[in-house]
Amino acid sequence: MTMTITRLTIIEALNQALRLELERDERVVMLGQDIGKNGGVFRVTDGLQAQFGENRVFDTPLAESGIIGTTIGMAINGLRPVAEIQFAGFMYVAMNQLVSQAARMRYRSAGLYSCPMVVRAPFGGGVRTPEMHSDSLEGVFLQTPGLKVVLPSTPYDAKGLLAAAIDDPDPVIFLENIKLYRSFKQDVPAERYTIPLGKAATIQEGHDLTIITYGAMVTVSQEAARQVSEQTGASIEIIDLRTIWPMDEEAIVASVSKTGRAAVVHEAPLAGGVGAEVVAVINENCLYSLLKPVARVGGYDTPFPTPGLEDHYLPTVPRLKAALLKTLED
Amino acid sequence: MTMTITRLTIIEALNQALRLELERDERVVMLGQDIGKNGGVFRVTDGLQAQFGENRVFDTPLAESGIIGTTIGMAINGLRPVAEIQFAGFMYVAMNQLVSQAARMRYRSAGLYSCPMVVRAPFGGGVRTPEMHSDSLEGVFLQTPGLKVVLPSTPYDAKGLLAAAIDDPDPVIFLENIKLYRSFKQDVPAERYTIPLGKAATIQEGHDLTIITYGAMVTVSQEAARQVSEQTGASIEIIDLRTIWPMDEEAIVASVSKTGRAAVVHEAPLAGGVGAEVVAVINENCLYSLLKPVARVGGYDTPFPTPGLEDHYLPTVPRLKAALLKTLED
Amino acid sequence: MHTDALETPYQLLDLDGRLTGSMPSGITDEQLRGWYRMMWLTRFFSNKIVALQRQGRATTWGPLQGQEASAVGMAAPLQPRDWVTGSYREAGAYMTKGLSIAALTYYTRGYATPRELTGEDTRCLPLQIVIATQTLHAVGLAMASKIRNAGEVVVGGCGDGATSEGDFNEALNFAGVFKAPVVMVVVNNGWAISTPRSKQSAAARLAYRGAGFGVPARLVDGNDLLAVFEVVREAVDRARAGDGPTLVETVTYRLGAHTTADDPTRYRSKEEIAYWEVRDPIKRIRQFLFDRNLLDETEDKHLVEEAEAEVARQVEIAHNHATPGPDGFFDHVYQELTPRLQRQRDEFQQLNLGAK
Amino acid sequence: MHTDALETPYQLLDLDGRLTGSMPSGITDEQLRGWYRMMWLTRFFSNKIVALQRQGRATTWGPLQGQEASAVGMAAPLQPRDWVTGSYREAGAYMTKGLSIAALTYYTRGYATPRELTGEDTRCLPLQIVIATQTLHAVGLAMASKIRNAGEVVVGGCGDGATSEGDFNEALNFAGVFKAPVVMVVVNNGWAISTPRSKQSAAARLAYRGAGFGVPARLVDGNDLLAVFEVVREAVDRARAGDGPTLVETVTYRLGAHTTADDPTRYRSKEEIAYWEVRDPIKRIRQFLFDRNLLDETEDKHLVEEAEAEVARQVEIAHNHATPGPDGFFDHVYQELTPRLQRQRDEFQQLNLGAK
Ligand SMILES: Cc1ncc(C[n+]2csc(CCOP(=O)(O)OP(=O)(O)O)c2C)c(N)n1
Ligand SMILES: Cc1ncc(C[n+]2csc(CCOP(=O)(O)OP(=O)(O)O)c2C)c(N)n1
Ligand SMILES: [Mg+2]
Ligand SMILES: [Mg+2]
Repeated sequence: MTMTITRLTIIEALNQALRLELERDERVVMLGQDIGKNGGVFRVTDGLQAQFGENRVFDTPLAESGIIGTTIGMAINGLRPVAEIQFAGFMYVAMNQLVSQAARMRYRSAGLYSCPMVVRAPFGGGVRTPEMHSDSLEGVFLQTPGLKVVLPSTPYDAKGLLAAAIDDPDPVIFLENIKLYRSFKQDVPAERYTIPLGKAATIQEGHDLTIITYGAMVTVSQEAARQVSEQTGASIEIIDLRTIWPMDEEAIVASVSKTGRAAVVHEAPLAGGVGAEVVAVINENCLYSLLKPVARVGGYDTPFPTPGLEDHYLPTVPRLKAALLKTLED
Repeated sequence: MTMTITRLTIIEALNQALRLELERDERVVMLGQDIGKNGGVFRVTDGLQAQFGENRVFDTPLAESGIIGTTIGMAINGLRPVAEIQFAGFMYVAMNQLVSQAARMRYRSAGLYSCPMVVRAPFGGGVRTPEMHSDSLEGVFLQTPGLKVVLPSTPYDAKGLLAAAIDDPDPVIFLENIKLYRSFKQDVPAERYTIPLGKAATIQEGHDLTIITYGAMVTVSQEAARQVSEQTGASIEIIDLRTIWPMDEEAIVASVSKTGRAAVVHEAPLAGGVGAEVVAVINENCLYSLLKPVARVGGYDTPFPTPGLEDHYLPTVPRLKAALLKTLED
Repeated sequence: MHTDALETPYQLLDLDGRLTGSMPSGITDEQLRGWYRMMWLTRFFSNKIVALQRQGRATTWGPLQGQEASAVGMAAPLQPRDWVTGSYREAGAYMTKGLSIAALTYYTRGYATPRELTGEDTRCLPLQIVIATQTLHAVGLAMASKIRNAGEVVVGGCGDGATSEGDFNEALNFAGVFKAPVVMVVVNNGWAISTPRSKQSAAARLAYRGAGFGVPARLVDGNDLLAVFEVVREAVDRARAGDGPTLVETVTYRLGAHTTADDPTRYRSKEEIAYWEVRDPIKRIRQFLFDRNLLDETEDKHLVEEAEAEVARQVEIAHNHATPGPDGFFDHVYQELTPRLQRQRDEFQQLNLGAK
Repeated sequence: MHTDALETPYQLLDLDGRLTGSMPSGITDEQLRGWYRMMWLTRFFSNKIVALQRQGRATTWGPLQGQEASAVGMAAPLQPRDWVTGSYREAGAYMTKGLSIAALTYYTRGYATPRELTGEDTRCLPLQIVIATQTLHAVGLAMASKIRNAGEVVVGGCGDGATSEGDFNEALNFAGVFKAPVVMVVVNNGWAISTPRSKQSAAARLAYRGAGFGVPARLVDGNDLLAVFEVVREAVDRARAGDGPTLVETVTYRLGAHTTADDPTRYRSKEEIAYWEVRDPIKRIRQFLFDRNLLDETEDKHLVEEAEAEVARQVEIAHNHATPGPDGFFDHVYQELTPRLQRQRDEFQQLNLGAK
């Protein structure tokens, strides 16, 4: 068997992943608003209903709690449902079903029932969407045990992580950054493969400073790191968390213990966010290696702004650069 | 005018605060499940409907999103509603109305409309309640800008903070710890008074270590501090945050800069919780004063357990003591 | 769409246990006696947990005394492959579906019932605390049955208060849209804690809700075992035949407190309770069985005593069953412990050893 | 409770603009012409924003072409003290209520409209993006009116898709229970993005929903301005008189795309669009006005041109109005900046200065 490789966007990679899962496991079904004929508002499910029929891929009424609540029932009763929430910001509407139900069914039933289900949702700023369409929710799910939260930043990762999420015996929130959806292509094998949940990727090695990030902030981090390295000669390591929860603490601690300096970067608000948790992990495990405070760069602690102001809100290369330079000071 | 002072439980102090607000401001109304005739399942609103009538204090249908959604409308249209959610865990049902609506109405309307409203809800463990009745949600609200979050630990504070919350021009989540409800009495003036939101209280001064805590963990902290001081001679400062958001960072930073050691204690899960944010604040502002990693003591990162196991889950005096002793080591 | 049938609850047995309609077909004498016994088991069980709670040996409990006909009638028509979902007050339906009293009792000790005590999966989702959430699970289970072409039917129970939650209405809507094989049973016991049915909705009947979602609805006397059984069986048959969901409102009454933490004298009258005591569902079916000569005083006495003893025996089993270790709350968060949870568990164990 | 009136949409004007019932009382000719003009303003405005969006000068926009009769008719019966709440597609109702086109346009530039441009409060809650949430706000506004004895009535608009959300159903229920002075208007335009009305609910009519919540319901031809006006006015009068809420379903059609980001050819047929183009609400009222001699070709031409010019003028105002500074997103989070937000704003400003 020869390995076929094509250059795909994240959207195409996700579509391919979903198609492969539908093909290999008849328990896999997909549901959501406008995912059938319309292929989803971003076309991630394009063509899937045509290929697999309305029994496997279907539109739902406009009700997020209804989608997640019925998905739980389907997951318990022998299916592997993949639900789409049209934009992650609308997961708040279904928050109770996610947090008090999907996340706790296994716990509540002492393992008798479980929810092998995936909830996909686009999120993220920089693309001028209406209110609540850009919000990053991953930080909220740190306080709601029982869920896994995955957030890919590349087409290759997107495909492998989505397959792993559908395979996973527990409920997985799978957050897809809108800005990255079509922003670049990458070589992706046509075959099915999985990338284990809970493992970060070191996408650039270095020994002076560690950037811990994920999602759309990976490219921002790469660019800021490049400029700072050029300017100062510093060697910067970049870790893409990929899975927010469970968090790959080992990777963070190993890297920061080595570099002694760190910055954590995300779009979500700072307060109680993933960045706060990363700082806390560093504090607990490698405080004595720290030469400078960990820089926390993220969305400000305001609601996600209206489209006209969002570019100022999102962490930018200059803002991150300033933080890196400060952290690299003696 | 002589000052009348009586010894009250938190329940009684809250009841008094609500009564005073209903008396002085006819815009104040109260709504929730079973708050009328029944006086609320914990009797916080006992007698208020009888005194102020069904137009001011009324029961609602069993629908949390309905309660918060209509409360928003009432707040916009000239009232100062105080909504009760029967247990904080059920705020997840209304999460969307809280986060995407109450928290953003001012922002969205550029200040034309606002939501001067209070959402009261009991929470907290140690009293053998059913599932979702004990969960601590304050950490979730760190990631949802536009809300204020208040969490009193004494009858005196409860009364003054509730009055301030009702006065506040913005939506306030007011979390009432069930275990503290009737656990002790305190001198409380009969008159109305307010305690400013956003200000922590230093309830015990010290110079060797700072405990940052709130809610039911205040007494646990006091006891652990007492024992540790006795055992080691260490002088321990205790800060009761009282308002979780906005957080009194100044108080935290000033204290930890002085003591060089800190522990943060709460019932909520650790990941992305208030403790993580406190550690991040310390990291950013007084890392160089830190002699040891900040100890984070909290609920474990599991769902709140069934009643039979909850005492093992909640931070205890021995667990906190161990953390304090470790933090006090050279 | 909306007829008289939704004004007057369907009844087969009047207050004196006299058959006022025609007997549902195909019910054996053994079944009748079995359901009657199940109603007693339900009552004894509920009362027993109340008593244990008073002794500090059970957690907060919501008694279902007075609702036994609805509880047993809604689950009696089901096959083993079918599902039931319900709130904390649906224990009688779960017992009828096959869940053991021991399994239910263990839960009231404050622990999730472990697999070895649950025994074979009886397809009863854990008693639900968060009001109305399980109604969506019911519809999801039914959608899966339909997708898998499995022929399973779901009975989704909830209270009158639950109908006010968005989830209940979304559940009805999904059930209608997907023609899910589900029977949504609203056990209208007159109260949601202190909130009377009349303040829960301006509609005279909760069964009216069906039409708005294209779901056929039935209204039934919830203290009439035969009527509940017949109405639910018809709905189950329809569902299994692929004809979609039904909404059933059973009109009954909670004779006890909302829970062991509730004081109902604050909000309801003695007269109201007296009115409903006359309508006790057990009395009614008992009289019917006597009139039909399916039971006499001696047999009844024996059956009742045996039921009480059986409850005691099962409670004993549950109370003798081992409890989880102090660190048991780390189990079943995920299928496998995550590294962080493993570390927290290790720390916990070390601390606990240290404390000893 | 559920009659033929809920099967056939109430109509006053047939497709040719002929009056088929009796003219609603007390409408002046000026009002009629004013509403007709408002329908044109609505259409021109919506089309203008679509055009601006194509040029990159407006954010995503949901056109309301084809829905002008529902938009204008639902707000026309209101007094200044009354309220309207609606989704992104209710701009026409807001304009009818008095909100300026300039204020609405400014919003499409990607900023919250500032106070000085909004002018006097017209009591229109910000166009809502999160489906159905505003229906509860509508009921809350109405509850406050009742509690304050203020005599204000609320018209709460939403789409057909919104009726599937829990919030919409909770809103109906609260409205019924509290007899709130609110008119819940469901603008059923046949689609929720690509999801047809028939897949949104198994009920033939969304107006059936009312009975389940004890809320009287009306079904009306949403492309018939006079019918919508009459039905909503009756409901508003009832509400103001203390007789409680009404649910109104207006049957209309979205002639354009869901939003500027949508491609409707993926999910609906040309035939369907053609069917509805014949039913254009503007055509119909125009013919009526011509038949009544309230308008002739010259006047109409002038009115239409003036409306288009007025939209252009208002858009101009909005586009000339100053935009917030880059740090504007720190405003209005709370009434006063918190210390943390003040610090973040300071940092932001320093960084921005540094970057210059
Ligand atoms: C979402 C949610 N809100 C509130 C509660 C608190 N609560 C527990 S039982 C109950 C009343 C339920 O009434 P009903 O649905 O009629 O069931 P019943 O208790 O009468 O069986 C309430 C409000 C809860 N458990 N869940
Ligand atoms: C809670 C929520 N879920 C999903 C969406 C995405 N969305 C935007 S418009 C829309 C369809 C709305 O349909 P309808 O209520 O009929 O209004 P219309 O667009 O037809 O005016 C959807 C699903 C949203 N904005 N909010
Ligand atoms: Mg009830
Ligand atoms: Mg629509």
